[in-house]
Amino acid sequence: MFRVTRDAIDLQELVDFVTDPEAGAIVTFIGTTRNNNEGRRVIALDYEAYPEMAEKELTRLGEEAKKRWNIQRMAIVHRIGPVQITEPSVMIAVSAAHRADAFEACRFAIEEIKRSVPIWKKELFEGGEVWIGTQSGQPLNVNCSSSSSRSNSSTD
Amino acid sequence: MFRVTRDAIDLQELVDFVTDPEAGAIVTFIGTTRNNNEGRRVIALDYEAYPEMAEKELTRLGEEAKKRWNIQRMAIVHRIGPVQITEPSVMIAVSAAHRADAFEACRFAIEEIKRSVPIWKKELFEGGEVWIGTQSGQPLNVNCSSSSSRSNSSTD
Amino acid sequence: MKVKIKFFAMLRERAGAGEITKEIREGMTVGELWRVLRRDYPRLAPVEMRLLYAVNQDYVAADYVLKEQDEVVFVPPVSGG
Amino acid sequence: MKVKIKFFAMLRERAGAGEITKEIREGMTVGELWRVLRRDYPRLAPVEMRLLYAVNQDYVAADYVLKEQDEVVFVPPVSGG
Repeated sequence: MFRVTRDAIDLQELVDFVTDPEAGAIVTFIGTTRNNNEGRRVIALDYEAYPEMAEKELTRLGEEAKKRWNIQRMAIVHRIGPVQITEPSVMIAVSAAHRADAFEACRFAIEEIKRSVPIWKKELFEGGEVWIGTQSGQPLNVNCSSSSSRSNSSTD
Repeated sequence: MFRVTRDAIDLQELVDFVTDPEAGAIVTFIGTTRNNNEGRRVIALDYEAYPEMAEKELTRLGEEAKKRWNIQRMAIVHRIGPVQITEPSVMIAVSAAHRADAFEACRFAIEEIKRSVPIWKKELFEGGEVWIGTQSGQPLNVNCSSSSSRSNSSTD
Repeated sequence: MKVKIKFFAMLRERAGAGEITKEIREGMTVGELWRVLRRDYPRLAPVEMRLLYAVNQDYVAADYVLKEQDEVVFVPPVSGG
Repeated sequence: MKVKIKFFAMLRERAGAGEITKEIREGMTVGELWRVLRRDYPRLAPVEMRLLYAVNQDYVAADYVLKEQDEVVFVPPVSGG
């Protein structure tokens, strides 16, 4: 299950999907909107995706994880559109016979999402808004005098 | 929330408990009963606890995790009694501003549970039953000719 | 020949469009197309961040030679998660 | 003086009891109590695994000197999770 959606994400649906009689461990990661980032008071995040390619990249990283670790199943759902403080923007669930594989594959998945999946977030903060960019690059002023493209993030 | 219970564990309850406006990441671990262990076909696990001390030890390890990592909240619920294949025996949820802390503290929690919390599982397998012991020790024959105290486990 | 270009995130806002169709010459690479677009859309010109190129939903190198009906996306630094 | 002893898991099955009260002499350590119990309950005698000692829900060393009404548990290798 590798999906981009405008709806709220249902954790239990992902966990049910990866539940497997051969698995002794399930690890999940949930990214939630944090109320602060680099000293700014965050109001919300607004996610945008290139959805067809994002789902393709999620599927690809899932296949890569299956090659690298002995895992049973993986599910990733990323939400797009506005995501309020404490709400989940992304959920990952991984099942494996043994816990080390589940932890490592789950960590790999979130790092890969942040590295290569075509999804972007705009941070709406008190006083402006800014597109967040995790790849290195020059600042890009957008829509407000104090905004720029930043490499930090108010989810993690 | 550090609890030992005879009831099925509700993942969403743990996640809601650790949800925090200062958190950008939630990592959860779910231990589930696996259908095999060391070549035996597992039918179910049956957990027993010294409940007062188990909850005290869970609370202690939660406090230790808060000292070692920058985390917001932690919840651990361990089920006792029979746990069928694919059912969860333990759930851990950890929230943190940043994902590395949430992953590491969650991993620490499950390792500590397996190391020091007074909970024991008996494996019911095709042909017998065996108490599982993760500390090293001499085999202990219990209740069936082929059983012994083993250091492996059919959850992970 | 024609290619389809989609803009996302900061590039969408700068271009003022989410999707355009563009007539290009045979043999043009995706890197060359980006330089052409920066002339067409002056507000893209100051964009100095490191872009990646995607054609038909796969990352490609700057020297990828475009084909009729390709779907081209210039990928700004991603920030999902 | 009296102490309360609880047995769990394989020790509970071997002792055939979950909880007992035992009269002990003043100054007895928890390690000595275990040796006494192995005489009282012959089925505990073959237990050679590494036990930990807990008194009043905290781990203690073998030389812990027992007090009136202590709750004593001999902790077999744990296997939660």
